[in-house]
Order: sequence, then C-alpha cells, then structure tokens
Amino acid sequence: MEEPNHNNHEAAGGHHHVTSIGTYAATYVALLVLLVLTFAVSRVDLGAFNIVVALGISAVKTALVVLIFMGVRHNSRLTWFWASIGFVWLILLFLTLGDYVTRQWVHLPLGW
Amino acid sequence: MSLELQHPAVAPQRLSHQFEQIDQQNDSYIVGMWTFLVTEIMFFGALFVALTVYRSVYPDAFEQAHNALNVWLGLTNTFILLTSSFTAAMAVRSKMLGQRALTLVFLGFTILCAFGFLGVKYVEYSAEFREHHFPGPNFQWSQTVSSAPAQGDLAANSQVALGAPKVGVNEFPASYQPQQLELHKRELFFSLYFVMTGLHAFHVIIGICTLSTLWLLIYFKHPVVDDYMPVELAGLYWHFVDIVWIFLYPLVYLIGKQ
Amino acid sequence: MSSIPLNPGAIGTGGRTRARENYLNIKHTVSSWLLTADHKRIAVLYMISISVMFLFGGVAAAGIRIALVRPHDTFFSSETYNKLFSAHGIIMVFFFLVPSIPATLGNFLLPIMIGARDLAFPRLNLLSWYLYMFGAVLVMGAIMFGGIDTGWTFYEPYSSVYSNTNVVAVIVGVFIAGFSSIATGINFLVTVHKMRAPGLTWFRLPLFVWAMYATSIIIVLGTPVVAITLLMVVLERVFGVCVFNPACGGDPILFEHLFWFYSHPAVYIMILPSMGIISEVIACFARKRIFGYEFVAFSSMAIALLGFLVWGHHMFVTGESMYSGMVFSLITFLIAVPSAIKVFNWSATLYKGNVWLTSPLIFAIGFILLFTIGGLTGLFLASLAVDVHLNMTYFVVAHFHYVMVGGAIFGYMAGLHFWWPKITGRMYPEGWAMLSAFIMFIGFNLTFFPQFILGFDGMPRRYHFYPPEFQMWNILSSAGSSVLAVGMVIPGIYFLWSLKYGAFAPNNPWGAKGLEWTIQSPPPSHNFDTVPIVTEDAYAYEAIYAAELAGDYSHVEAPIPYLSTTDKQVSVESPASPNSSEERK
Amino acid sequence: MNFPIMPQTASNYAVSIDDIYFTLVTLTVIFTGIVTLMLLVFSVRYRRGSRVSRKNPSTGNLYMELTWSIIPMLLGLWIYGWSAIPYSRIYGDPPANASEIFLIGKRWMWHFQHANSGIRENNELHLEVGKPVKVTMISQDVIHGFYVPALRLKRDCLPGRYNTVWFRPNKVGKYYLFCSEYCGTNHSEMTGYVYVMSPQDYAQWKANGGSEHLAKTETTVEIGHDLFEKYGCVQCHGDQDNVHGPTMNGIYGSTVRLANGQTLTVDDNFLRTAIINPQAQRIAGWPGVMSGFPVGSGDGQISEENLLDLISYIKSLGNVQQVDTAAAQKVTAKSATVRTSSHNASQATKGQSR
Repeated sequence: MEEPNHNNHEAAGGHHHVTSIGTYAATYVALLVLLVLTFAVSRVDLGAFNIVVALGISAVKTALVVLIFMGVRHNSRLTWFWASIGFVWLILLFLTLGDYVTRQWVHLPLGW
Repeated sequence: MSLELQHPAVAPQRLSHQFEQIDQQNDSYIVGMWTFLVTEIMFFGALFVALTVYRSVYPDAFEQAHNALNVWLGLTNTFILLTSSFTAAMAVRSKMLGQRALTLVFLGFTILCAFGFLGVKYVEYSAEFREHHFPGPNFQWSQTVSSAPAQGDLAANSQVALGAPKVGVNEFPASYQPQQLELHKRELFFSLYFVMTGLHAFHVIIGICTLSTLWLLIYFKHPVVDDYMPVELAGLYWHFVDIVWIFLYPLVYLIGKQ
Repeated sequence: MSSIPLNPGAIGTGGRTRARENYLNIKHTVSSWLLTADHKRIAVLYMISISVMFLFGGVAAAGIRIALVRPHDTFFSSETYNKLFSAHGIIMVFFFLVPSIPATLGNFLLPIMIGARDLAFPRLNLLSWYLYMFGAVLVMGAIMFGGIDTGWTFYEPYSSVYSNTNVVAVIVGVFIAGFSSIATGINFLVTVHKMRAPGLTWFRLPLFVWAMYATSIIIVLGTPVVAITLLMVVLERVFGVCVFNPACGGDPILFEHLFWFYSHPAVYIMILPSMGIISEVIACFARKRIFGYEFVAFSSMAIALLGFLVWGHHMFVTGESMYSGMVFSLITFLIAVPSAIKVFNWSATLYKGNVWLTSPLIFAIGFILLFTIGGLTGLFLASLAVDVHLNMTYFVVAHFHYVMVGGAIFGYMAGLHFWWPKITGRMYPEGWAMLSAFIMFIGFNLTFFPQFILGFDGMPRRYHFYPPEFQMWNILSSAGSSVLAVGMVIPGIYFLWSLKYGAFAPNNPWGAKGLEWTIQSPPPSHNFDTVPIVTEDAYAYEAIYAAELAGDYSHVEAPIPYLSTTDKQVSVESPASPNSSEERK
Repeated sequence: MNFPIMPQTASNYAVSIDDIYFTLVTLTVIFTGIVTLMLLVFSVRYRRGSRVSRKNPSTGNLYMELTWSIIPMLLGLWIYGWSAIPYSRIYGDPPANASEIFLIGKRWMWHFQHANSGIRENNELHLEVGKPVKVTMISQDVIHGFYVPALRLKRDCLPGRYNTVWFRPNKVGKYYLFCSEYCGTNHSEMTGYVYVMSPQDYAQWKANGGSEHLAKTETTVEIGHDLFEKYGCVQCHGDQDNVHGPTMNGIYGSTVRLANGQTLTVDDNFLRTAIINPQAQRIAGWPGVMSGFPVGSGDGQISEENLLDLISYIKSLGNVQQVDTAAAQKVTAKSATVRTSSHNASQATKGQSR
C-alpha cells in the first residue's frame, strides 16, 4: 500500500506532489477491505469492545483518506498541524462525557 | 497583478496580488481549507457528543431504535462514498497533470456517486417517513420488543441485590407495547439520526454544487480553473464529507450499544 | 524597523497638505466600497456596522436601567423588559463584542503589522462582512418586529418549547453571524502563518498579532459547536425533532455544555484582542519594550487553550456532576495565572519608562484596572461554594461587565484612539478624548460596582421586579449608566468631528514602532510599495527612549497640541544601556 | 436610604461561604491596590520629561515572572480547596435525621410538600430552626432556580430529573426565596419566602395544619400508599417478588443490575424513571411488562406531585442494609428512610477506582 512515489518533485516544496495511481488504487482497496471488516465485526457481539473496534477501524480509514487521498502526507507541517488539531480538539468536547459518567457516582460522605 | 508560472509537470497557476510566491499561495489555500475543515469537524463533533451522551443514558432504547435502520443501504452508501472519494482523488491528480479529459471523467463520476448517495438516502428516508419514524407529533413505533429476560441477568441480580432468585419468569409471554415515554427515547435517537444524516446530506448537496460548477468550468475552459487549486480544494472538502460518513455509519447504523 | 523608505505622506507635524492617494480616496463610488476586497475598507465597513449595533444594544441597556430604577417598574411590561435584556445581550455579545476588535482593528492592522499587502483571502473577508450584515439585519428585524425573550443564552427547554417569540429568526441570524466570524478567524490564521514579511519571525510579532492569532484559534474551534447547538434549537422548534427537550428524554444540561463550550471561550474572543491592543499602547507610550514579551505572548496562547477547558464553571448549580464541577473549578483557577502575568507585565513595562500620558494610554490604564477587578471577581465565581450563592445574581452581571465593558470596550477605545490617525488620516481632539476616558471610567464604576453588592445581597439577574431594599443600589447603578452613556457619546461626536475638521495626521504621530507606522496615514490601498524586510524585534524602542531622555522628540510627528512645553525638557540621567534582546534572556 | 451590603446569614453554610467570600474580597482589594499603585506611581513618576533616575530599565526578568505566576497560583489553589469543601456538603448527602421536602417548580410558582407532615404550601416554606432539611426538587416545565440568599443556597430545578440540596436553617426569620434561572415572562415574580421558626412556633404551625388552605393532614407517605393501590402498583410490587415484578420492600438504596448490564443504585431519579418509563432501566430478571405512567394530568398519567408521593412511600418501605459491619452499626442508628452514607462511600470509591 505504501508504495514509493515516482513523481516526486523536490523543487516544488511538496505542493505539486503527484501521487501514483497505484497508491490511490491500493488505498481504495484497503478502504473497502476495512469497510467489510467494520461491517463484519459489528455483527459479532463483543460487548463494549464493539464500539472500540468500530472507532479504531474508522480512525484507520480516516488516516488513510487524510494522508493519501487528501495528500497531507506530502504537505507542509502546518497542514499536518491543522489536519490534526480538529480531531484533537474534539477530544476536549468529549470531556462533556465526564459529567455524565460522574453523575452516577454517589455523593461524598461528608454529611455533618 | 497576476503572473503565470509554468511548472514542469503541473498546470499553470496565477498568483493573487496579496501573495509573493506560488508555493505560499498554494499552501495558504490548503491550510485555509484545512482550517475550514477543522470548523466542520467541530460542527459534526458536537452532534457525535450528543449521540454518545444519549446512547450512554438510554442504551436499550437506542439499541432497539437503531435496529430499525437499514444496515445494507448504509453499507451501500459507504461504498458509494468511498468510491467517490477515490475518483475525487484521481480527478485532482489528473487536473494536476493537466489531463483535462480524464479530469472531466473522474469528476463526473464523483458527481454521479454523490447523486447515487442521495438516491439511496432518499429510499431510506422515504421508508422511515412511511413508518412514521420522523420525530415530531406523528412519530410512531411499531416494532415489538423482546422482553424475555436472560438467565445470566437473573443469576447476577440475585447475587447483587435483591436476595432470593425469582421464580416463574420464563413463563411470562414476551409481548410488550412500549408506552409514550419509551417511544420518546426512540424519537430522540431518530432526531439525532435525522439531524446527523440530514446535515451530512446537506454537505453532499453542497459538494454536488461545487463539483458540478467545477466540471462546467473545466468543460468550458474557464480561466479560473486553469489552476488545479480549485479542484484540489473541492477534493479536500469531498474527502471530508467521506470522513464524516466513515464515522457516522458504524456509530449510527452498526453499533447500538456502548 | 525595516529597510523600506518611509512614505512621505503628509509631511511634517500635522501639515495642512492633503494626503496623497490612499485607500480612502482611491475611489469614491458606492460599489467601490461594497465590492471592495481591501481589508482596510472592509474594516471601515465593519466599524460602521458594529457602531450601529452598539447603539442599538446601548438603547436596550438604557431601557433596562430605566426599568430598574423602581422596584416595581410600571414603565415597561415584564414581557418588554425580558425582550430588552435579551436584545441587549444578543446584540452586544454576537454583533458587537465578538466582531468588535478582530473585524475592525484586526482586519485593518493585521496585514499591515506583518508586512502583507492584504489578508490571505480578501474575498472571503468581504463575504464575512456580508454574512455579518445579513445576520444583523435578520436579528434586528426579529427584535423590532416581535422581539425575543430567551436571553442571549437560549437555554433549553425555554427557547425550544415555551418561548413564543422570534427565536428562530434570531438564532438563524446569530448562526449566520457565527460563520462571519469563522471566516475572519480562518483568514487571520492563514495570514499570520503564511504571509509574514521576511525576517518577521514569530517572536518578532507585535503582541496584537499574537492576540489576534489566539483569538482566531478560539473562533475556529469554538464557533461551530455553538452554531450546531443553536441549529438544533431551531430544528426542535421548526420540525419538532427533540434533542434537548426533557419531555422526550433529552437533557437540557447537555445544551448548556455545548453552549458554554463556545460561549466561555467566546469571552476570551472578546478580551484577548483588547489585551493585544493594551500591549501595543503601553509599550509605545512607555517608550519601552513590553516587559516579558514571551510571557505575554504565551499567556495569550495559554488563555486561548485553557479557556476551552473551563466551560463547566457556568454550571456548578445546574445539576452538573459535583466531580466535574470540581475539575472545572480547578482549571478556572489555573487560568487566572496567565491573566495575572499579563497585568503585572503591563504594569512593570511602565517602570522606568518615559511615560507619555495620552488618551490611548489613559484608556489602557483604565482597562488594566477594570480588568483586574473583573478578573479577580471571576475567582469568586470560580470558587465552588461561593458560586452557589453568587451564580445567576447581579454579581455575575457586574463581573462580566467589568471584563466585557471595562475590558473589551476600554481596550477597543484605546486601540481606536491609538490608530485613529492611521485609519482616517486625521487627529482627534486630545483634550476631549481624555475627558471622555475619565467620564467613562467613573460612569462605568458607578454603574457596575453597586451590582457586585447587589449580587452578594442576593438580587437575581434578569429580574424586572425586585425587593425594595435593593432600590438604592439600583438607583446608583442607573445614575452611573447615564454618566457612562455620556462618556460614550462624546467620542462618537469628536471622532465624527475629526473626520472633517481634525488636523491631518502625520505618518507616525506617536513616534511608535511597528510596520503600520512606517507607511503613510491613511495607508495606500496596497499597503507597501515594496515588501518590508524586518530586522528588529517588535517594540525596539531603545533608540527612541535614549533620544527622548536626551531631549530629542523629533520622532514624534503629532501636531502641536499633543506636545506640551515640558516635553522639551531634558532629562539629566540617560540610561546606562538599553537592553538588547540577548540580555533579556 | 437603604444600602444593604450583605444578606442575613441563616444556614449552616452561610458563615463558611461568607468567610471565603470576604477572604476573596480582601485578596481582590490587595491585588487591585498593588496594580493601581504600580500603574499610578509609575505613570506619574516616570512621566515624560520627569527628572528621575532611569538607570537600567529592565525588559524582562524570569524571577519576577515566576513570582507573579506562582503566588497567585498558590493563593488560587488554596481558595479552590477551601471552597470545594462546603460545595461537596451542599450537594452531598444530608445527615440521617434530615426531614424531606419536595419542591415542584412551575411557571411561575413554587409548590412545597413536607414529606413527614404532608403539609403543602405555595411560595412559602416553613421550617424549624436547627433541623436539617433535604429538598428534592423538580420542574414541570422549564429550568427554574431555587435560591434563598440568606441560606447561601441555590440549586437549579430541572425538568425531568430530581436535584437535591440540603441545609440546616439556624436563625429564626423570614427570608426571600427567588427563582434564579430565567423562566419566562413573570420570572421576577416567581418569588416567595422561607420562614424559619422556633420549635414552639413550628409545632403550633404544624398542628394547625399549615397556614394555607393547601394544608393536608395526610403525609406524603400515606398519599403515596393510597396511590400505590390506586394505580395498581401493589398487584405486581407487593410484599413479595412475584412473576411480574420485584417487591418494593427494601428496594430503595439497594443496588440493582439492569437487563442491559448496568448496575445502578435505586434512588429518587431511578424510581422516577422506573415509574414513568420502566423500559428505560428494566431490572434484570423481570419481564418488561410494566407500561409506565407518563407525567401529566390525564387518564393513566401521573403528576409530578404524585410521583414524589409514590417515591416517598417506596422509600418508607425501608432499604437494604447489606454493607460491612462497621457501617451496619451506623445504619441502625439512622432512620431507615435515608441511604447510608458509608454504603455510598464504598460506592464512590468503587466508582473512582474504575
């Protein structure tokens, strides 16, 4: 899947990078395989792990799309930064769940 | 104020007055697009948070409600989107290399895929409307719910809390029609389902508009699209639409419980 | 500061010669304004629009204060009162405070300060203004014809199920305005990243640019969340979907979580740009480098990042989990540290400076004082147990007005005065400016200080009627608000006056450092004839400092009234050695 | 001319909250004073042209930066810890002898029910001085805020979920009760009074059956008992477990496993959901045959008031005391209607360690 790239222009600073058809095709096939895997795994009851596996596979798929289809692999570090910050920041938003998890906790035993 | 740069392997590009170099301009556009995509991630992210919160609060209702969705249509749509993502990447590549005919073909195929996606979505939505699964006053729920208790639960509960094991449980008929409030929890699921997929479909429609415009511009050889950047940016957007669906499909269609 | 030659615009100290071609006089048609892609013209468009919105918001505020003079007001109905405070909040927050400094001074100055000819995406910038206008017109229409009574927080389920007012129209307006600020944010981020002049490294950036960068990050990461949250309120009202409505199992607290995930950082959207302005003004008029440049720069970033982790402190009493309340409280206390760093560094900058007390500096000092009080009273609200008593009372109202009005607006005024000569090419009357600064400061404190006490007394916010024993404090507050109003009307008058009658502004009236002062006033439409090459840090005031101590004020190009006779006196002692950037480490 | 600077102090929290408050006021004055002094002195002393020594102007100093970062941070952490303690008490578990009051907020009034005496009152709450009280609150429509400044007490009154707060009024008097969360047109008129009475007065008030026509002689437990029979709960949830459902005897405070695998403690919110929407949290081992009673006033529906009555009846049926011996001794000393705090403590540590 990670083929060497034949059309690498050093002078272009990475912006005019042209990825080979083979790489795109391999990525596409990999994505389809992962899709089938997502589906297959979800039909098996793994309890709480179902969602973990599903999210894991989705993350891999996303990484493939972002790095290869969207070409971030060859972009500047700045693009890397912005491509990742959205996903990182989403984690902060998910801290909301902390409220819901701890609401079930009983109160501190400090009654006077 | 614009000047043309001829790069060995890529299409010519024009430089806007505020930029000094073509690389600076290209990188600005890509970073700008990514910054925009970050806002889109946060936009959908809030919905995913809501979905996760409610799923953890009402695991059973969500489990049952999600069973009403058509997994196969969802799978088809995922396939369509992944394919369109591939062709979009190819379209950008051909545009970069200045292969106009190929660009038109790949771009056209991407647009077709997008229409295909919306078609499948239409089939899904109309089925859900027919079954009154659209939230609001007409919402109905007719699926029967299995209520046979599991033996494992029985054993566990007798240990955890209530003392004596229960008798005669299995004799009870499993026919239960959920009442109004229970129905609402499902309505909650379908609210989120419609908001999320609807918003995604809206993004697909925007994508179709953008890609079609580009297709026409390229077809009529408009100078705006001499440069490959517009196609590249539209491609980034389209891939993002794909990414949203990559998460949406398993979390909404496939996994009911946490 | 740079190798480019100075553009001799209006030469000399406020000469009567008309400035040569600039962004203002290059074209005069209406369409040249409405279809402009020039960041400076867009900034001016924004400035006019937000001033109008500020006026509307101010009228609503006046209505509130009139109603609260008497404990059982009969001048307005409760419905009207509720619509007034909602209109005040929505207009001021979404249509004045959020776009105020970024869209006006930021838009105007950011490209110039980094030596760029324009923002990275000029047409997106214009689109941002149109989105803003569209949202503003929609919201104003909805407020004029029927109004809205949810308050600016749109709390569920009141906003989605119970309110019978124009919630949908207003939320759609706010939603659209949100995209306008997202467009601005994206533009600024890319511009700062990609378009800095050669030699302008990150640690040579003016602190205003740092502040705009931090602000843009918050805008880009936060605004979409509130946009989708408010959109869901609209969907609940229009289509009957239910996401937050407790009648079908929804959780109104989740709405609050998502709302405050943006709306708390939004407070920093409003205050960070002001902090940037204060850094510029203080450094300029103290004739010194800003004390602890890196600390001030990083504290902006720290505030921007930590600001995203404290949203839950608005919800200590709502039924949020006690444990998450404790975590949010802890982080809120930590965020006080970067704010303290800023305040102390500004104060320390004045130490051993050659302080020129002009109206921008007086506004800046007012800012620091009011922001200190506003920030410290924030700690009352961050303290869990104290917040149980103070939350949702007038203490909160007083606190955020100290930060928003005392902070954001004083900062905006400081910046407006500081850069007014650059933007319009005219000087404003300095005496009147000083007078208005003092009136605003006094009026502001008279208005909002009593509200701290009212809050501790237990008067809840958004109350039309209140127990009679609170009346005297309310009368004080209302009296103060009229003083404050006078203080705000005066600048409006003299700024307009100066456009026609003010002395022509020289290129660098204050003898300030920074690329914007090297070009003519008002700037030419392309900003720079040649790309400037930056060779020094921002705030390299050493030479000016030394010259002034030696009695040389030739770098100050301001017209005569700005220089008093004492300024020509010579200081006996000269500095031993102006510290260079190496020694600072 | 009346310039009040603070409300009366009439609860066990008032003094500790005021202590923190005035400490913060002191710190604010000190810091604002320092900043004001620095700004004024520097800008006057070093004003343009003044003949003062300006030797070695400094533009940065790491130690000073550290000083003014670390000192405020330590002060902040101190205040944080100090204020977290009363907070965890206000929203924490009430003492065992706390009497329970149910509060229903609706636009625009407050409705109170005294669980033990059954007395109901609108916009007024009569309490006995020195007796701890637990208020369980819910709203029928939008979010309200239960706020009594003299008690330094505030809690949002949410629709669809119980919130609780407890306090001990310790000074006789009449205090304002406000709605602190904006709730619509007459938000500012959703006010009332809390009367804290001496034991004698309170006893007399109680003997008179309250002060209003709303007074009832039945306790909420008795009403709940009647409802329990009226709604037919008793058929499936009687003295013994039967095929249809678990007995309510001793269920309050116990830990149950749900059909979906979750483990929950049976508390007010659990019971509320179980009554209006039993399917949402079906206890493992029973068929989900109960249909539930939606909240409302129609046929087959149940009002918020009656929900609270039912819950207080179920509570009165006792709770499970399956805890370690040390805690068990404590439990015997306490009223059976209150969850044991040590039981909860073990739960809390379990929750945290996970």
